[in-house]
Amino acid sequence: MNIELRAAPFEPLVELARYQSGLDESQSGQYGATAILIGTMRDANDGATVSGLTLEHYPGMTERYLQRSVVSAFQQWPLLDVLLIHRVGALQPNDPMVLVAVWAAHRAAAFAGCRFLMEELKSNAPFWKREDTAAGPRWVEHNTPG
Amino acid sequence: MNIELRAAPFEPLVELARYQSGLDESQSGQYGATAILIGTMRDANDGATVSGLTLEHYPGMTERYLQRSVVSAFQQWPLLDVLLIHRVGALQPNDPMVLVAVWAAHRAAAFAGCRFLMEELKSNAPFWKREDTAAGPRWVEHNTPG
Amino acid sequence: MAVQIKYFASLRDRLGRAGDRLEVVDGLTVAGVWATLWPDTPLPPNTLTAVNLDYADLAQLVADGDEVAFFPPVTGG
Amino acid sequence: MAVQIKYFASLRDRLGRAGDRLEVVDGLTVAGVWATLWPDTPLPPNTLTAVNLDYADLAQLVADGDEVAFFPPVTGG
Repeated sequence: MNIELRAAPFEPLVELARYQSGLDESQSGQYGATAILIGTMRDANDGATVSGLTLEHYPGMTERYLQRSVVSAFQQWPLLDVLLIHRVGALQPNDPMVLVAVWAAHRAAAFAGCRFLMEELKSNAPFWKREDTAAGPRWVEHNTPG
Repeated sequence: MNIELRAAPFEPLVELARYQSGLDESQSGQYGATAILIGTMRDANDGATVSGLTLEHYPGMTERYLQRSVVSAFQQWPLLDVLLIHRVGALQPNDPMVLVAVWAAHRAAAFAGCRFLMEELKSNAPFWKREDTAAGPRWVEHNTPG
Repeated sequence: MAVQIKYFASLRDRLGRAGDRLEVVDGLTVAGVWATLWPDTPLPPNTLTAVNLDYADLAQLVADGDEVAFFPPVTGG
Repeated sequence: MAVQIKYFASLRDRLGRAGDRLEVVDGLTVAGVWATLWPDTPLPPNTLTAVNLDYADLAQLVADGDEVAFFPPVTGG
């Protein structure tokens, strides 16, 4: 299991390959399903062009909240492993923002765990987006529904 | 959009990276969410050790069914792109079996499209698994629930 | 007037062959194709059927040149 | 007896600072912390509150050394 906040750009597929190569050998042959969600910065939101985005978090609380969310996911579903990476700081359009990968024996648990963690990230973990638009910076007031 | 049956082993993360690098440039900045499900061959099923697996399909009908499923997904949700690769032939434990990747502006559509396509693959597309066990080969009679 | 018949997976193994060819008459259904070919073998429960690469039900009429398939529940993905 | 207070995102911008320090008395709640610091500014609707890095409600009592945070609805992911 790995949970990380990243202050610099990252490549989700590279991170996945690296993490996958280090998966628990003793569970080899049990990984039947991997559910992955990659969130990427879009260049438009709420009717405006967005040229950049800053992700603020609450150092200490954000890490703690994500850790608890992952523990909760393991309690709710039979998961084998979780990788969660979330950007903080300044992003540009098309930059990866979040990666959630969940390994399980079967797809139902993998999907459910991945969705749960995404909803936790979106709705409860302390992150805030500030967008740069032609009219200046603005705080994002609400998320899209899951 | 790409739908493929593969007779030889494939690397889902490599395929994803390759496909992603060729995504429609005109939609750059719109890809907010990518939902991915990777199915991998497990080394045990229904209480027996499984040393190998053969995936049979119905040439012609399987491709046609998958094509229609993807069209149906595009009709049901606002999707931007889909990559679907399914193995056929002989597999060994830990071999990737299926990759479904769905690009959309928002995670709800990406997740929903990916789940739908997985359920189509599992429940309706003409594929059949024959497992090699210590007691000899056996046809898989039912799938795990989604 | 003839149709091609295909069997897949465990059903093919059970029947001992991958297909058949059948001269058919007007008004024959998918169920009728099976009954003609396998008069002593009831169609196994849950068998799926397709005509010309699309799922079809047992009551569907078959026509000259059709491809009719019988196969067990699918287990892909 | 004192607590540290933190503000985040749009709330910090609106208040013009990232935090405060407040000497507190026994029985003070999270709501009381805000009312003491910002007597003329009602807590904005939907503001979230945390004590010592966990979500807390407005009625929670604060104690010496606590870190109390006020912030707008979250928009991560």
